Amino acid sequence: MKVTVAVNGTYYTREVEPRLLLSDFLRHELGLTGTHVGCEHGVCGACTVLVDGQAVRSCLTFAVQMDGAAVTTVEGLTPAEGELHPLQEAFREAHGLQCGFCTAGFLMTLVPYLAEHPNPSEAEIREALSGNICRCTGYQNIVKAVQLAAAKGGGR
Amino acid sequence: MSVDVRERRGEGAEAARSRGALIGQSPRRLEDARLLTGRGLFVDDVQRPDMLHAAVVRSPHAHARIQGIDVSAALALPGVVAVYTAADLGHLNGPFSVLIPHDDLQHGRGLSALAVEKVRHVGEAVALVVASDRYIAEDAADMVAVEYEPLPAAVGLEAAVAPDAPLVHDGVPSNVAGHYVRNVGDYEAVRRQAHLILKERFRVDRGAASPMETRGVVAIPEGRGLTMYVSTQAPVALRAWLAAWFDLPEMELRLIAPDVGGGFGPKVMMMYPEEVLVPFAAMRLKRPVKWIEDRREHFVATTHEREQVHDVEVVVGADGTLLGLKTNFLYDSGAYSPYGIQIPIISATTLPGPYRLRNYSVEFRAVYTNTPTVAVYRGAGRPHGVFVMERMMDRIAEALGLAPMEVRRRNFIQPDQFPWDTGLIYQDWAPCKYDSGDYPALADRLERMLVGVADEVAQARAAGRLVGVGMGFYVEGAGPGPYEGVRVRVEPSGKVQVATGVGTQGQSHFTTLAQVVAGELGVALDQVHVVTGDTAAMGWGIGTFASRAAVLVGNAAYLAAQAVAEKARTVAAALLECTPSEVELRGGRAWVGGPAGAGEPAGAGGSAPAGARETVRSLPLGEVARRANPLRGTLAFGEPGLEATKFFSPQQSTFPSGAHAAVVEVDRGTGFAKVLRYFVVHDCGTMINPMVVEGQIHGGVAQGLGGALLEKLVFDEEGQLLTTTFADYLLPLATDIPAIETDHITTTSPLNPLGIKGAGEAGVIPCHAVVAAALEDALREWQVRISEMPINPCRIWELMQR
Amino acid sequence: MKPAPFDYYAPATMGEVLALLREHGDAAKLLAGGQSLVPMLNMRLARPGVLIDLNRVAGLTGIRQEGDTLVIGAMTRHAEVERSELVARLQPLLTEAIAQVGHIQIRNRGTIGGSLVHADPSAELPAVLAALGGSVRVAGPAGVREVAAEDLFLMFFTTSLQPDEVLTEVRLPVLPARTGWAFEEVARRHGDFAIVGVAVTLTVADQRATKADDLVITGCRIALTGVGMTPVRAAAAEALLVGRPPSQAMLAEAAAAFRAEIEPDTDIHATADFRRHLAGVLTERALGRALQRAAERGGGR
Amino acid sequence: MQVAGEFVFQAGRDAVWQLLNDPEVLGRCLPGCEQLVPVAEDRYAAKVRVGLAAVKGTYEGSLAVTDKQAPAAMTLRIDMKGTTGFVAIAGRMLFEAGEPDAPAGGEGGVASTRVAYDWDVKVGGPVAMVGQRVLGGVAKWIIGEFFAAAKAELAARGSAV
Repeated sequence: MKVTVAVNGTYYTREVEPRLLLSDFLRHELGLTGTHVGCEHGVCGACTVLVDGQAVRSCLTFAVQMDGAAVTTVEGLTPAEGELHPLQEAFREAHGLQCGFCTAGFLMTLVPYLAEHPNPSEAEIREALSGNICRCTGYQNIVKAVQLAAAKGGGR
Repeated sequence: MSVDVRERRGEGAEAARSRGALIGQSPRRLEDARLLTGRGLFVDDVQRPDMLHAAVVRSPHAHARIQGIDVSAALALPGVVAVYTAADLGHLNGPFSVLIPHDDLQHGRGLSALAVEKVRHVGEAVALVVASDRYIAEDAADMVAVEYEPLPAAVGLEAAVAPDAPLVHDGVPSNVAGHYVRNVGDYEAVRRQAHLILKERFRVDRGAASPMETRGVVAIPEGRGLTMYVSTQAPVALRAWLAAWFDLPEMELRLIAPDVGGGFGPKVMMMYPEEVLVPFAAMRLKRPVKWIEDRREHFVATTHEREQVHDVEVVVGADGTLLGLKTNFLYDSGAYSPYGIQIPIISATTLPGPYRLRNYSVEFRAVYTNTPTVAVYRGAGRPHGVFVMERMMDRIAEALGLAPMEVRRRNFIQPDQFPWDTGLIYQDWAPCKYDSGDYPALADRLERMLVGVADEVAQARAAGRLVGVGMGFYVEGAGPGPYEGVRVRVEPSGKVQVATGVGTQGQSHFTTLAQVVAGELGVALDQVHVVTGDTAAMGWGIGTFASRAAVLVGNAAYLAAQAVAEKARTVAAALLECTPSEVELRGGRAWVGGPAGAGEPAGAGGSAPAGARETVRSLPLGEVARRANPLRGTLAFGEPGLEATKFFSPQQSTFPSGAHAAVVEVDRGTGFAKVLRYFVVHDCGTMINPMVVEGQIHGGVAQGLGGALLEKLVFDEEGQLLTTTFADYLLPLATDIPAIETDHITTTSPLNPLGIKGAGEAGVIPCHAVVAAALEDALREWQVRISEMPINPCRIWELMQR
Repeated sequence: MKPAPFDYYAPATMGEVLALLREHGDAAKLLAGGQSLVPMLNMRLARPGVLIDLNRVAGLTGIRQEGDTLVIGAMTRHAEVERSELVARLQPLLTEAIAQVGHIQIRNRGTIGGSLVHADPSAELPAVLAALGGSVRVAGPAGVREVAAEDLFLMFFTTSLQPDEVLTEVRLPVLPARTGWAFEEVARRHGDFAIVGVAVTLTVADQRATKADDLVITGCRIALTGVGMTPVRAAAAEALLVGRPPSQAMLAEAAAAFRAEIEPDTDIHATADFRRHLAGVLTERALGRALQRAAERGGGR
Repeated sequence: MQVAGEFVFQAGRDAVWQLLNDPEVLGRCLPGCEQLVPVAEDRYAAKVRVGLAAVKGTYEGSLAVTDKQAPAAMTLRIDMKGTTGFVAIAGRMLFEAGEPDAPAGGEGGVASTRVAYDWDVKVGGPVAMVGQRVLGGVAKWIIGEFFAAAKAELAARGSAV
């Protein structure tokens, strides 16, 4: 089936099988390998991307369903190479990542969340992050990064 | 965080004293910009236009005889290129040798690439399908018809050693792979004069490391050989093994561990069947082949850890002195024993902890069961030993009416008793001899952190809440040999390349090794580029495990950087017409003349400083490197360029230590436990980057708390694994882990130049013990005994019904 | 973990959906938010030959009030329901319960209708529908019919909908005056399927106008998750409470009555006994909170 | 997993024994059974379609009755395999004649037979790996459905006599 998707502002048209997961479409058809796949059953959150501005799990979505949609991946957060989104900056500052595999999923969950909740409490941050699993950091520095980003004016 | 540096005279820690100005600082990580923007390279990110994709057909039975395999339907599916079974691999199928043999491993059994005749656990590989994409490969894998004759399965430690248990391997009586007995002192003698004898049975159940990235192998035929990308913790060792296995010259097999999305032990295991199957297929088909493990496979095809049952007895003096300890335990090896008896040896040797244990009797049996193979997972047997010892410390305290901390203090090895020889041989075949430490200081620090906690707890309890405190101490062997090496090279551009054979799974090597090298060479941190885990860049090395990277690679980097610095001073001295000792390396330049610190340039590689006196002269370090590599004439300075390769090989392991405490609350109605606060005091010797060390501790504690309260692999009686999703195997979420409060002391190791002791596993080690103690304290009105981990709300509630 | 092949249709109208269902019958599976279905597809436990995507069908979303009924289109996402002020005002039990469904990413994509027809006995929304005595509208070849909550859930993952029918909207009674509500659940981790959950509404009336404290329970509905093959109504406990003045002792009594009524199963996370115990504890807690809210809303609205 | 229980039929022991040894009855009563073909004495090739929500699977295999002690006891063995996994059931069924109901009007009461079953149910493969939360409940449900259908068969026979 033919599908046309705007990914990070660029339109892509591809012929795909209906069963192709959005995660595989982004990674293997478009070469946008910043989105990672951790469980393929919708628990770990590593594959989170934005679909029309909302954080969704790309492993639980088919590429064909995205016809006409706008998808944002971690590659779309940064205006140009060498620059960092304020949230990325905060992750770096707070040591909010170790192996970096889950990180894109956390960022993509947090971007819309911080836009909607500019001043979250620690408990609220932890709850917002509960759909993303990190096995390296124990979450402490991720929480710190979110607080840092929020203090500097949120995700934008 | 505060750092208390306690150095022992004449021992190690040169860098903490002198030149390595960057050691001990916490610069932001050099690898982050790449990883944050989706520009990392993980194994599944490796793409080639003509890549084929593999899927593995796995056994649904825990124990069965293979009566036949029909691959015809699968082969007929369009897009399928090949289907391989054991017969296709011939002698390449294995069985692979046992990685770490041992005299007490009487019946070692290695894995094979694909099962022959029998399958011995759910998930064992039976066939490999190669197709044009992974979707089709999975379609075809479904169509491989394997005829099984199910056999009774040996599941569960006690059941597997029962007289009538089914045998996992022919020729292994009672399923006992190995039997180990050691005695230090004379336990039986001390037992006869005991004031108090306490006994208990302890159990730690199965868990899994579950890195967020599963395993993966890519093999690309290139030239006459092969380039492989493997999500492994031991790339150089894997290359050596694979080259030998396939009879390839090592120079024709390049192995790269790219960014690895978490390892925590299982990714050091060798050989996994897929590490043989994928290159086999690629060479056969002369096309790149990729296999990425999916999460369901990961639960049954990647190694597990943690299952042990201990029968323990302690002998105690009237004053609470631990006079002797005896343990007899079973260790579940799973279906094979690629790692031999390393884990139970680590448990046996970790058990004594920070205490003066002079009469110690330990015996274990490593047992085969029809479950996935058990190998190392962060902590690797250490949590078990600590669980047993710390629980017994709490039991002694209770029996004698002493405070838990007081019993421990009465038994600590004292700061002037180092080196302390436990009388045992460690997993690295070297004496288990503690290098340095100050356990009373750990206790002091922990008590300081807990000031006020007693009042909080008392208030909560007065309000009817079930809140308790628990603590645990540990000493862990870390940083075992044999060696690691680092090559440091200053380019004419002034940039510094640092190459090491170990891979990285998030431990920040790109930053910490750069810190070590930048400090010695006087260059800015961002001028140092670290290459890890690529056999083409560095062909010597072992791997990243056992908290050894900072100890071994860190020191090797230090030695190599020192050698390069010395050469740079020699070359620069000739160019600047002075003696080498007059040359100072800083700011990316070699300086001579002027008082120390004069003419500090504004930035990295800065030009001659404003107002510099005539006598102050300098050269960019890159220029020195270029001049050390002449186009004509002869080499005036030994070998060309500014480059050195150095290895560090310790005589024995280091022994970091720590103390943890937790405040835990149990919901009176539901039995749900929540960790309210968590405290860590830690001593890993010199810290290269305290921010990174703390990150390691946070992550370790999260895994430890997960292992105590959430994570449990559950098998049914037939060996079916019932927890193969993240909805049933419960990794801790952000809502499950409290903020972790940390403090450090530093007793440097005398065993290496930088005084480092290793920190990778520290966080996880005492968590079982700490949580169990806190739960018992919280539930003191029921006088419960917690001797099994992990524990879930249902079990807590059951204990509360007594 | 990649799905087996299927044919995919993305119809734009309900007519097309029904025609496709007629054509493909049992081989077809409807795709709503996909947050439960797609994992099953990825694991190849589900292998439908045809997937009919409801995400482009017109007229299946939206939240509105129709007299005493709150009407929510089947394809309305959890997140929209969670944020809806109308829902919070008219049926706050749903607002409270839906916040416990999965995580942000799941709620952004999952739909209210999908959750109900999935009929997971541990899920929140079936219990809410049961507790509120709501209903669903179902479109089929013979037109539209309404199915009451008690007739909807048959057993694990099974509803009374026929293979050629589609759930189109969810209808919940507006919370009556002087009614309190509560949703309580315990799960191993935040966002996990509940081990046990309970949805409660409790209506009170002033017994004597002179003494505001003297209340009597005039209505009570309790439904639980995780203790049976479907959401389970606590009829005996409800009957015990109605017509009597509330007290903590009575709530405990009702919870005990409920404990005796159910026959939960054992799984790796909880034994049947523990579930029974939790059902009692949570019922008592939920009743307590609902009562407090009912009393606060004593003046009615 | 061990699934044990009992079910009481309002009929004599011989009638119940005959009922549960009739392959046609078994085929009709086993939920989702599409085929039950005799292949040998007390041995059948079976095909069962089991579906829960989207998780539908066809299982093929054998059903056998062994160790018969008519009309008191028999062993049932079912081995089925499908794309989503395999199921193996083995266990004893005991048929016990119950006390006739207390005579209501002087006549002898209705005979009853208690069928006690104790089955070892093994489930393996993908469905076991993810379905643990509901497997026990589903097994109980299937057994309940089976006996309910058998009871209906018995009632139908009774009225036909």
